[in-house]
Amino acid sequence: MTTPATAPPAAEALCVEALSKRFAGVRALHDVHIDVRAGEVLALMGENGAGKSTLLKILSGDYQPDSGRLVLEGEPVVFRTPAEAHRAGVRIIYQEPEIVPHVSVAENVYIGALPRRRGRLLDRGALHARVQADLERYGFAQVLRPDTLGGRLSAAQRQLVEILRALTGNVRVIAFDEPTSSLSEHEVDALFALIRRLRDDGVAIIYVSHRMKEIFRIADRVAVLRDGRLVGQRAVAETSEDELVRMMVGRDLSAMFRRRHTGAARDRSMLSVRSLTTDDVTDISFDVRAGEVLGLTGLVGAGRSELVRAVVGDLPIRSGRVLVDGEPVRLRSPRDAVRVGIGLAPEERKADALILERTVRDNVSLAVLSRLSRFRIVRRGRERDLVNRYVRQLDVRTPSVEQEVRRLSGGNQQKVVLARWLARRPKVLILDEPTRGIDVGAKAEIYSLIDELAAEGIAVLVISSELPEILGLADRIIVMQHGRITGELTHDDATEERILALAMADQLTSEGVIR
Amino acid sequence: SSGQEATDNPDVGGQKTGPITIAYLQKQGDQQYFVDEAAGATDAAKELGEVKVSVVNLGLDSNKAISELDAAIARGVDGIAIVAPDQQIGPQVIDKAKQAGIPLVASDDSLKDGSGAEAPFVGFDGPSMGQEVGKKAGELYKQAGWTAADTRIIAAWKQDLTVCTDRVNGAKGAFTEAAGGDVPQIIEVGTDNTPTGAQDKAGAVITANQNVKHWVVWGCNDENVTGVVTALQNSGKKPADIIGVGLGAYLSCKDWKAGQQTGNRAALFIDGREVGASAIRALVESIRSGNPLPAKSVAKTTMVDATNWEQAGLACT
Amino acid sequence: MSQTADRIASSPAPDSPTRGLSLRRALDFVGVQNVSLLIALGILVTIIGTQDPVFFQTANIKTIGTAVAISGLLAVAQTVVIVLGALDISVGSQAGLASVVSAMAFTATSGNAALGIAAALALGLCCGLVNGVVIVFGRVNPVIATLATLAAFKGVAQLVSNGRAQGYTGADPVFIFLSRGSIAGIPTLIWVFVLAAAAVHVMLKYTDLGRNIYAIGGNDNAARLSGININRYILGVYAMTGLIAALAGILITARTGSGQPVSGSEGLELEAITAAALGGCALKGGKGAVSGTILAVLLLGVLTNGMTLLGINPFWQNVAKGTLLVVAVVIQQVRSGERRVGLPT
Amino acid sequence: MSQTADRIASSPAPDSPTRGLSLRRALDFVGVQNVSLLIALGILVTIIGTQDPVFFQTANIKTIGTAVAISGLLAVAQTVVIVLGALDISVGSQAGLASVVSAMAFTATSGNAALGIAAALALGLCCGLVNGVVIVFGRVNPVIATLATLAAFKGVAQLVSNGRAQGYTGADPVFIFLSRGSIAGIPTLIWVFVLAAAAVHVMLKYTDLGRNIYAIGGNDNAARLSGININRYILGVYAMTGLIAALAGILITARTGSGQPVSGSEGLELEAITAAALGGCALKGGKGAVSGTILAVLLLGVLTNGMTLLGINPFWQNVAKGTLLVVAVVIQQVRSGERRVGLPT
Ligand SMILES: Nc1ncnc2c1ncn2[C@@H]1O[C@H](COP(=O)(O)OP(=O)(O)OP(=O)(O)O)[C@@H](O)[C@H]1O
Ligand SMILES: Nc1ncnc2c1ncn2[C@@H]1O[C@H](COP(=O)(O)OP(=O)(O)OP(=O)(O)O)[C@@H](O)[C@H]1O
Ligand SMILES: [Mg+2]
Ligand SMILES: [Mg+2]
Repeated sequence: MTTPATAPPAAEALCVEALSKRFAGVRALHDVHIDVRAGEVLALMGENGAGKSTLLKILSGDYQPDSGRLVLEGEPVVFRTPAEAHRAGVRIIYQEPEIVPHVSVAENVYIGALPRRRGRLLDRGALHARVQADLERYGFAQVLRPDTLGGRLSAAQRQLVEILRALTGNVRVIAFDEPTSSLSEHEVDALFALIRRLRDDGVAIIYVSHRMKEIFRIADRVAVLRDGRLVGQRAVAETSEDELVRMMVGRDLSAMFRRRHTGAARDRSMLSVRSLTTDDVTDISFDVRAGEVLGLTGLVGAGRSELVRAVVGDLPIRSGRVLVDGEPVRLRSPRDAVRVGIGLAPEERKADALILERTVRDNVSLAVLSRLSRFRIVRRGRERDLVNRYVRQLDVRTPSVEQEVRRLSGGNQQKVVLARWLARRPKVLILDEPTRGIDVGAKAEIYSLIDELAAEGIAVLVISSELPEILGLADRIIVMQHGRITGELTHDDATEERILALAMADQLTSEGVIR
Repeated sequence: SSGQEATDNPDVGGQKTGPITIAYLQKQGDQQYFVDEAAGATDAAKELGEVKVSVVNLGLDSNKAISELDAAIARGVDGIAIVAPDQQIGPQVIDKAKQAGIPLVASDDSLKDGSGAEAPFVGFDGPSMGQEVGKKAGELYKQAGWTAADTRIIAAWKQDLTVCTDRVNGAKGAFTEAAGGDVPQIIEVGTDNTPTGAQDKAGAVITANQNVKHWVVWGCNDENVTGVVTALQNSGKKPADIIGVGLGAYLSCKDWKAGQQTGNRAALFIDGREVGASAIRALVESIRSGNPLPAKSVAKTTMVDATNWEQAGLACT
Repeated sequence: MSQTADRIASSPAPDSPTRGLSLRRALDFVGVQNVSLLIALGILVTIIGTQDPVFFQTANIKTIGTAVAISGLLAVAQTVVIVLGALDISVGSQAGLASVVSAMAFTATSGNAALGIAAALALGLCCGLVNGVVIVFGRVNPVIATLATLAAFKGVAQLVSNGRAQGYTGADPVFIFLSRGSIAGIPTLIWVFVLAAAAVHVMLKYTDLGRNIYAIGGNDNAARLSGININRYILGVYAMTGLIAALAGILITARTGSGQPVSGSEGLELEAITAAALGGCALKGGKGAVSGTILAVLLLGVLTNGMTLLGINPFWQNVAKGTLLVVAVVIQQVRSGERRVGLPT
Repeated sequence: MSQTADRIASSPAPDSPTRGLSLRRALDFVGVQNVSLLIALGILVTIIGTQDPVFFQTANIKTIGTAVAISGLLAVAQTVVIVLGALDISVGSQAGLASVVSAMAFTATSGNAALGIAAALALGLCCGLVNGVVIVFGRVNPVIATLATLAAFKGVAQLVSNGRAQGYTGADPVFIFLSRGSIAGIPTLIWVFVLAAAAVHVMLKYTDLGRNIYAIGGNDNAARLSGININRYILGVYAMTGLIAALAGILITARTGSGQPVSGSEGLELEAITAAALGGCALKGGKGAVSGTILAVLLLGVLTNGMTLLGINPFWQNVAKGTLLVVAVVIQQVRSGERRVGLPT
């Protein structure tokens, strides 16, 4: 379906010239010049709020620039709507997948370009066949079925649909906005195989990510944004992680992150799960002890999210017990969990965590309102102080705490979710993909924050598909596959290889995707 | 204030010269009959001169009736004519008008105050309208020489409207007298007072009584009767086997005007214009002269059919 | 993934890939949503039928069909609007206006039925476009926009007709055919309803237009970003609704033999929405089907007919109607067995 | 109308962030949303006032106040329901049922007003809880659930009253005080409305209860996972709505002097929803405020009163009402200047 662009390689496929964009109170982009050649991968990096997604949204015709212009294969172009950009062969894979819940994966992929028979009659056969072919070609056939309903997909599956959607029809330029933030290593491999294939077809590729490793694996050049300005471009061959970090953050990040918490009082188990079985997971047992960070990892669909949602009483439990601080508890709802001191920062921030139309203040104070109020009247002063404290501590980039959360950049939205739970100060904190879409600087901050929490004696359970993160952060690591725990490793004897071995206890396919 | 103290204005404020404004508060102001009534009122006002009538549609909303009454009083109208959505609000209406010292006539539906004394009334007498209908139906039934055994009567009306219930009961009584002998079984059909509603409800009843040969139909208004008659004819009954006696005549007349064979044999023509006009005349007369309002002026109704509806002055749109 | 498969299979979801094919086909055909409506309908029919066998006579079946035809048309149109994620509360007064205009045009052209009908349809189209324009370009929320036009259209109908029933179509062959005629023994009214419904069903289920409507209702961002011209669809759907409302108005004229400005069309909007919602449309959009709506329309029609047949007092009929609505939906939910948290959709 | 819009547009948008602090404060207080309603109200008042100065007489002002009191109460309750992300279409028939019951209890207790009122309130609470239970535990979508109870409650009201207005409360001091009394020169009706509205406003804006209602309406998943017991809130909100509806019913009894099963409460649901939506509630939940709703209620009240005052033909009134609704919202949107794609919320 990807017809190779006929332009000779090394020709500028797309030039961004003097692009500027303001939002109320924020300068998202300022006089940005960037160009991408056909058949190359340009990595776009920058802190949260640097302007990456805004740039991409302008490329897709979703936002209109205040000034500057786009030149596509030598022709100046203006995209008034996403449709125009789409027709011109410019595709964006958005940071937050947009999925239609009540229609099939197939229709989600070909939305807006559904194959027809005579008249306007839909050709379901062709549709199904095409999608099946796409899935096979890109190696997603095992994780995605054409007839599953959009609403039933996991984070990873949604991301894959978003990617497939962007590949329909004639593609000249394609931009990925943090595509791997909800993928685990093996989808990432498949994705990179896909990107290389596109590149070889002569497609110009823009790749936005906060993950250094990936940049060096896939990109040819790197362009770095800071506060809406282009601070520089480098050939990947001629740069280093440290340089890029310096360019992004404007200062040196003294060695990424070092675990400080000693894991004192390790013997006291704050959260104990005993042979827990639900619709999704089978016979799960583990402890999270006061002052330790337990890592929970596995491949997409291992059932980690469902596991923790069951633990906090949000999904029904078939059998098994949960103990908090030694006390057996019966958690019928997240409310019970919050009451006994368990907080869950869910994986899907838009769907499950954020109230997008409300302000940062409303979102941060949500879990502590009753504590903040006397005679049920919320004490505004205290609320504002509290919120400001955590907004500052997490360095949330927002003009004010009265800004609507939907206007924040992806990473800053994630920080708001974390702030909510820090404000609540639970005994047990469960973080599902906590650094999803968070920039290097902020990541370091969040790691040391988790570290501090542990040092203060809070029991932290971190779900992550990012192995370096797990390896750096966790005292112990448990690995899941197909809803079962396949092994446990201590911080010291854990390595990426060992984790992967456990994560894929059973066989792999050639593309490295689970069967 | 507790709201109880009665500001003792004289019942009717002496003679008044100069321009007069009268509020005409009507229930179901969008029904054809009341539209005619409003037209009659404004025409009468024109010919009297210096009289302005403001018409208000109350729908079926008693609460709105009170609100609009307040509003009328607040803007100091000289007289009020009201068709109450529900006669039970009579006491409130009459008290308010008394306290404000504004002459009030009850139009179409009579109103009593707390002590049961009737307010001046202009219009038709509900039960007697029903009786007219029942009487005519009875006569036609007798002429037709049908027997109670092979005949059924359909009475269709919106059963939570008191005035409707009164009319229908009136019809029942009169029919029994006029028809003499034993009376056919009466099937009561609850409708929403619309032609389509009546048709749909009647449809079920008709199929439930298919072996019935002859049908007599009456109801609260022309909408009901014509609706039921249409349903009967749609189910294959011959117009000759149907005796439909309408109330209002503004829909029945359409068949006659078109010279159609129809089960709408006759209808009681109640002239809304007539009522509207006399209400205004009465009010203005009393306001100008200072004489009290006539206690009861019952407008005349005429039973019309395909032959004589035009003479009766019925304008068929 | 095997986990997923098992889970889905264990839940009664129809799209389970591992279900027995034949059963699955059957379900896909009926739509799981509709099964519960069919059950409710079945129970109801048995109760009424056993009470009074007359219920099953063709004559009565026809009565039910003709009785639901008009509100059914509006319910079908409403289904599309709701799937799009909007609502049209003005359908009733659109029908009223169309009814008056059809009769007046008919009279004005000294008895040309075709012209009368054409005029009404044209007008319906305009009314629908007015709604669409107000919503798309006036940026007025659909509910409030159509609440507004509900009042406005009614006012216009009353103004042009001066509040009086207009004209007389009871002698015209075309209108007589519409109201009393029948083809192959089936009343014309029912034909009109069935054909319109079938057309909309095909549009919604088998054309890309329909699928895009589902996409817009399900996630308008996704739709917009993949290049669907949402505004055009909104205008189109409201125009279609206006057209169907006009058709309903014409049927009202035919049945009553005259153009009714208000009587006969007032309150139809709630009936239509009730049927659509009962038929399984999610009011936040993206979910629903014509088949479900039609079942709901039948359910309500059978109930009304049956209760009148059994001579149940109209006050009880209200209570019964309310109860049935709840019961029917509860059956659906019990079958889908979702968790009892939050607002059901 | 257009030039009105122009006037608004051309006048510098007062909520531009670059404006002076004091003005900002003032605006935060009024709420941007409401500014356009105030503008519309202002224009309307000037037009009517200049046509007929009687409009400004205290007597007339009071009339407006008392006229909107009842529908206003329901609109305020509806606001909370809508912010929660639900809808209550049964408020009208709840009020009707309460009205009948208050009058019958009053008569049964041979004239004990307190008992009559208590009975009605208790009943209202139950009706509300019925709605809540059907929705939360029956898993029935709020719209269809309350469409069902709309019919059911109405039926019950007609049954207990046999469809006739009940009793006579016009001689009882308490009811007279409610309908015609006044405190500090302000009619009791208005007091009841204002106090109820104020209470709800405080609840919604300043208590954690209210804030959680916004959260649930905004994203119920987020609310649930943050430890809010959504079900309890749904039950609570519907119970409160039932209570307020009963209050409205009692006022209807007081004003009409008798218990009205249907007349006086029919159609109130649409009025309430109209006011709430016009007042800026987003029907998908999470957005809205009592202040806006009250402004909308006033706007509609003034319009009705003014048009009757100017003796405008009732048919034109419908058209005017529709137009005003649209214009008022269009002003809002022109000012907010969002881009014109998709369905407005
Ligand atoms: N619709 C909007 N309204 C107001 N401000 C906005 C809007 N969208 C983005 N912004 C602001 O513009 C700046 C750039 O946002 P953008 O989403 O481009 O950041 P980003 O580089 O994608 O960050 P991240 O890595 O967290 O996704 C941020 O400060 C953000 O708050
Ligand atoms: N609502 C749902 N209905 C059906 N299947 C689901 C649903 N949500 C998730 N799944 C599937 O259940 C499995 C577990 O999903 P889940 O996202 O919890 O796995 P995970 O280990 O958290 O992976 P991820 O890294 O994507 O979070 C996945 O195969 C997913 O596709
Ligand atoms: Mg971004
Ligand atoms: Mg997960």
